[in-house]
Amino acid sequence: MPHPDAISAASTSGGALLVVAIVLPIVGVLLALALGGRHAERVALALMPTLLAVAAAIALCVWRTGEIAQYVVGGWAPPLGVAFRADGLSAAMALTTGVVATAIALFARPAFATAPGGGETRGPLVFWTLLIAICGALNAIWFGGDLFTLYVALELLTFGAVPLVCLDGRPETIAAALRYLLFALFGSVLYLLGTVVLYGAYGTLDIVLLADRVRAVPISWIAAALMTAGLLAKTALFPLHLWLPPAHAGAPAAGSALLSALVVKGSFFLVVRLWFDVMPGLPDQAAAQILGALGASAIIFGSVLALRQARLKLLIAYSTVAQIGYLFFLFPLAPKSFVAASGAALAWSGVAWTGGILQMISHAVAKAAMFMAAGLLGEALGHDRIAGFGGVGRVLPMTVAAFALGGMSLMGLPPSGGFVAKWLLLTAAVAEGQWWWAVVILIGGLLAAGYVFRVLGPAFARSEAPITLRAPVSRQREAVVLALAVCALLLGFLPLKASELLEIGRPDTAEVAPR
Amino acid sequence: MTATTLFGLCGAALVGLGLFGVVVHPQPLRKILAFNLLGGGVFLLFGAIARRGAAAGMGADPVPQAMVITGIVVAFSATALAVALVLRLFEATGGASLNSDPPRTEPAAGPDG
Amino acid sequence: MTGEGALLALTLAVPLALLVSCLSPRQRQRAPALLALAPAPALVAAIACSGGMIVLPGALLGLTLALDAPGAMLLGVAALLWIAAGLYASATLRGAADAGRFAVWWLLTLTGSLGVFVAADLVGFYLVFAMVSLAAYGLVVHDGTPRARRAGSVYVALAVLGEAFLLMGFVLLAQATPGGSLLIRDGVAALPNSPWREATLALLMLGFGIKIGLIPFHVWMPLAYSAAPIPAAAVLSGAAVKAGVIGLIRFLPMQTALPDWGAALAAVGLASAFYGVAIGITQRNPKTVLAYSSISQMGVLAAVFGAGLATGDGGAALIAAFYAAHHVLVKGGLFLAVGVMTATGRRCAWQVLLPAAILALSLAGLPFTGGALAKLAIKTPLGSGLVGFLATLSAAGTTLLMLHYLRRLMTSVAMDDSRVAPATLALPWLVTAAAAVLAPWLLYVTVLGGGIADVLDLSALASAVWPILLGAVLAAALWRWGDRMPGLPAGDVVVAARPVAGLARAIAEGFEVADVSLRRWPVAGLLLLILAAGLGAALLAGH
Amino acid sequence: MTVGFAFDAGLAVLVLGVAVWTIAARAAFAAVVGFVTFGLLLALVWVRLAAVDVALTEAAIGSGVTGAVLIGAAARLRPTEAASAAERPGAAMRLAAGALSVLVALALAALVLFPPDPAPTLAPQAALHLAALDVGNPVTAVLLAYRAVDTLLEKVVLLLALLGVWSLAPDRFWGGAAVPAVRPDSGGALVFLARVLPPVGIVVGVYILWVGAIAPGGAFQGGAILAAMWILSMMTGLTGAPEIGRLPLRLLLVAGPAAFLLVGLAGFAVADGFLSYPAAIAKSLIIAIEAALTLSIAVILGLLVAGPPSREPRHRDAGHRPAGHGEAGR
Repeated sequence: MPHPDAISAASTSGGALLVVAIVLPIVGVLLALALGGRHAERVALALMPTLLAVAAAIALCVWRTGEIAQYVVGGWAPPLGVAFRADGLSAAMALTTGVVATAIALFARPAFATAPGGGETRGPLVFWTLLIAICGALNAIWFGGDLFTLYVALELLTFGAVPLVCLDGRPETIAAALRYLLFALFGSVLYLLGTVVLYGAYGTLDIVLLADRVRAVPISWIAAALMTAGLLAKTALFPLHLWLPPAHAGAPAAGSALLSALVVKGSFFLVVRLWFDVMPGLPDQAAAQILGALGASAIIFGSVLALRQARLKLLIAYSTVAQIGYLFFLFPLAPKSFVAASGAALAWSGVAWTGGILQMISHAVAKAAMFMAAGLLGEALGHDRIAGFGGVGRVLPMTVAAFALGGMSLMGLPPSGGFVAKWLLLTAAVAEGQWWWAVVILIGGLLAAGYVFRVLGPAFARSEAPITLRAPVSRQREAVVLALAVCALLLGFLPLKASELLEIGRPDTAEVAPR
Repeated sequence: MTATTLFGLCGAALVGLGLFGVVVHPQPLRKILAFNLLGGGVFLLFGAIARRGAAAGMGADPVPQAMVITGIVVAFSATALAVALVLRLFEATGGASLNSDPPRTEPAAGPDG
Repeated sequence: MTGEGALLALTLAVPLALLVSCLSPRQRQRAPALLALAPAPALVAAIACSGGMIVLPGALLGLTLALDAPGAMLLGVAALLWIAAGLYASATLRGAADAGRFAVWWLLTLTGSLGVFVAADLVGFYLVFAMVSLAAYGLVVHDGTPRARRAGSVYVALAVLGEAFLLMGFVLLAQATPGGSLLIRDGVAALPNSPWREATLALLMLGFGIKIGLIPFHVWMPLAYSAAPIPAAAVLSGAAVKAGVIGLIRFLPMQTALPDWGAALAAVGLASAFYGVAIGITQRNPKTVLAYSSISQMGVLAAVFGAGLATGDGGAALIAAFYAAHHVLVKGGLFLAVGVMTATGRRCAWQVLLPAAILALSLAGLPFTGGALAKLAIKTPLGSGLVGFLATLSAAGTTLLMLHYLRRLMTSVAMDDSRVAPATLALPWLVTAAAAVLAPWLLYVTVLGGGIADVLDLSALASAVWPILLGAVLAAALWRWGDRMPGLPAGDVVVAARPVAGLARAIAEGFEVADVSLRRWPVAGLLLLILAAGLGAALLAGH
Repeated sequence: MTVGFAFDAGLAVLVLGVAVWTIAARAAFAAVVGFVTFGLLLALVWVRLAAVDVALTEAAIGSGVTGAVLIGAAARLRPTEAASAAERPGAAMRLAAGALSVLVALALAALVLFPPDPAPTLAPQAALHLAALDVGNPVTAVLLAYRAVDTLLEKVVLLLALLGVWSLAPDRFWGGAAVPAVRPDSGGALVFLARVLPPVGIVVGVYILWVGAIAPGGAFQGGAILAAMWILSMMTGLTGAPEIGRLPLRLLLVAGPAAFLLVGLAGFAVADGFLSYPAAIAKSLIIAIEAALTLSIAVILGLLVAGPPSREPRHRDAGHRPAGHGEAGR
């Protein structure tokens, strides 16, 4: 976010769109709950593409003006009131949310259908309502301009995510959901504590105003440390990943996709906001190196554990643990030099910034496709043991191809978004002389190839015994998953201009990412 | 020392106490209790900040007060959901331990969505 | 867009279009019959284009295609081999249940294999290189036997490792290129002055060295080629492996003398050249023998690169491409010969054996064959010193290995004595064989600008003949006493990986144990507090 | 030392003492009793901090309704306590956790002891616009005008929590109602209270809601008191918990947030945009929203305490006609 002078206290022309993006899902939740039954599904299916369109409109608006879109709620200007803001990053995240959520909704339709004329059932009502709620919470996070509003949005996200984990009611998923909820609460409390400290010091929680007021004094550091630690717990950054594998593996496929692709990104996004917008240039290299080191450990540890899993969904979940690690290279790599006095121009590495954000987006798309592909495999075969996947590629070529394309992005093979992200991060690591991150990125790629191959190898092989499908697989659902996987692949073909969107709202000294 | 500082310190102590309970108590229900103490401490700190911000004829800055009210409601929602999960876990397994992991090797893919 | 540019684009577009059409199951069943069509634009482009260039605009990481003389030479012969092998594959696939799958992998590999010769930018090159390397996995494991799957695993592991080396090498190369250009040309021009020159060169050589099977990274080659179906083995050993060769051609800064790097590369190359022969003669499967021959031949090629790099001889690249072009067709032909032989009875076996023998000895440099030209051409960069002598000596080894191959080839003859290979198999093979003999002459005269007289020179003849005679003597000795030789497993030193794998497993198990304890609540809770305190301390300490 | 300060110091010691008891108590039930006491004491602290709105909320929700949820749970979970004790972390771990907790507390204490001067506050700005809203209570103004969007989002949080609790019901009970676990004798003191209190409570609740506009009080506090009456009568079996599939119930749940949202959206047409009120009717609108919210909050809180449905629906044809367990798909 820019210097406060750059932003007036008034709403910008496209600002009302931000309200639409946040209010529409709330309307959806109320409608789904009130009307119930089949209506919940209808509301969700109508809403997801609408939200995508709204996100596209916001992105277009931000893109056209090249500036942050802002909406001052109720006309009460911060610090008393609350503003929503969209920079290029928010717009890109909202677009990603729209695309992934729409795909998930289409995918989930048969699994959470309510029979026509039949009464309301538990699973569908809960799933559809929560899907809408999570989209609303995410939009509130992408566009929230006030740290306390963001706290409420973060809680909204958690409350939407937890029941998804234990939707099928198996005891182990209930334990996983409880663990998830409690650890997430732990994280929220620390975040809230940090915001309280910030308010006590600076008398506002508005991000733009804070950026101007925050000084390099211990009170800022205590707040930053508490908030960052809390958010890391919610992001499941190693070694705080205790809740993620059972939760993401236990949820129904559509839920897992939502959790792994989007929900963990919400809290990560707030870490980015905190470090780059609330306290731009303030945190120093030592803390950034800690975050980078945790990210590196996550990559190695998560990947090795993914290699060891016997169940596909756990493998994918541990792969999420690993892929989250890459995001944290943003902190040591993006700011080129840490300038202590705020207000001084912050040298900025657009390469690492674009790389890190692209990693976030491409992982979201690829991981959603992979979890949904795993869900189709699980339904078709009646199990998700990797050892029992021999030859399944011949029976369900589209599903396995979707998994493979998602895997390509994780491995960082061209032309996937994952490749471009890795390329940019490697470039930044070399340019900054921090080659140790480059080594980890490469090893991570090798290990990712290993765990993706562990699934694909047998799947493409000829099976000893003929495969009998427990249930037929819907072509339409396979097509949805494949389409999303192709999106992950084609992210690398995004026009050069698209990366400029991510830079909107960054400091002026930004260099544009190279071709 | 003023009463405000006193209650602020009380809040800080409650935060420490709550953190300790959250980390070491094995029973989920006791963790939930500790969370509420922790939350109480955080709110109290905020209350002290609000009290220090007394101005314009108000006894305390109203903005933090409103945030604390919102926070209390959110904390209650979390407590209700967490307790419901604990009770459901108890019904399903006869226990309430957080240390049970899903089986790593055996499939448990039920009717999957 | 120029006509040449369009042709270059078609080189990739046609196989890609065929691939996309395979999304429809019905089209997928039809695809195997069309395999030979896919490389056709590449052949035309190789003949018609000289120095054409096209930039496909707009992508975040742009794509540029261009064709230079070494690229055109290799593209042409590779396309020829892909066409011939495609015809062969179409014939063998007719009616097979999983023909469609095979076609998909084939087309993917083909796109990558032809793409590496025309890609002119780093990212584009990396993309097609990854395609040819990874898609080949599907061809290797096509038979679905445990042996094939193991071969596939070893192959893909090394291929991915090579990719990682290259990725880092490319990033370093791009980082040292002024002006943010991603063209390979610009990157290599700036490489000699790059602050990361040594690291870049090491990574590039490792990456491409894996691809061309330099020891000790050669282990995948025997496993993969013997596991792959005949037409696949032909294109993998003939065309696909040249991705590594074109990589060395494009990326080594041959204009600058780098004696240390050159000497190292030459040493590894020569070691591979002899190592391939030594292990190859212990093998019984003719496909495995051919794989070891590839290791040996690629070693000679590496020696050529090394010698060129040591002296800064820019001409070495074109000569290496010529040598490689000959190898494309000969090795393809020899693999197809194995297939044709299995479909031929004892009575007609000589009809297969005779052309195969010509091809085999061409590899050793038999006078008047294309191989003699190839050996002659590399004499210039190799020089007359020790490197040159050893390279010439390796021709004796090649003779030995090829005679061994011919002997093993005879054992794969069909049971039915009177069987004659169908024309659909024999014809593509004969075309390849004929091209292997003729194409080098054409290229030698037109591209390298050599004269026929060079070949007929008496001293040239003599120096071509003596290694062959020596090889023949050794072969006779091998046949006399060969049964005392130990039978080494294909892939030889791959067994040495077992303890390493054991160690890796132990480490991974350690990680699992750690994970269980890290994921216990009190531990994780404590870690969260430690993290908060640590971050706070780091932030405080920083100011 | 003044009397007031002595009282405050005693209060602080008491709060901390009860908190320590809550953490240290051996039995969970005792700890919960400690916690409820803690909540009530904390409400007193809030009064001393000149935050009566917070005090009311803390007493009603933080202590009251939360306590109701926890006490029931503690009673039911008693059999698991012995097994859990075995999972107690070792001494080293407890020591480390203690040290780090103390460290965090000390850091916060340092911030309390050395606060920025002058203390930042938004009170003057909040006061500036009170007249325009015609709302006497600044906290209400913050909750429903300045930061109304937080309140709106937080209502959705409540709804989601309820949906989350419901989602834990077995499929066959979907659309059914919660059955209270303990039902005291019909002659007990609790039942007497349950018969006598509700009329009084409802009056108090509505009053608290009403004064919220000018004096401490408001939707949460009023809603919580209404909910408490309802919970009391549900716990004693005087009224059954409602079936969750009923359309009227669902409408009641969303009525408050929906009204809030509608007024907010109407702002686009009649005022300065989302969640802005026309000056002339600002107060009436805020009271109307509060009234609707109070009702919804009361229902949500009551249902949250009641827990997930634990019996099958009786009237298959009413409301959303939930499917019976035979046809329940999942």
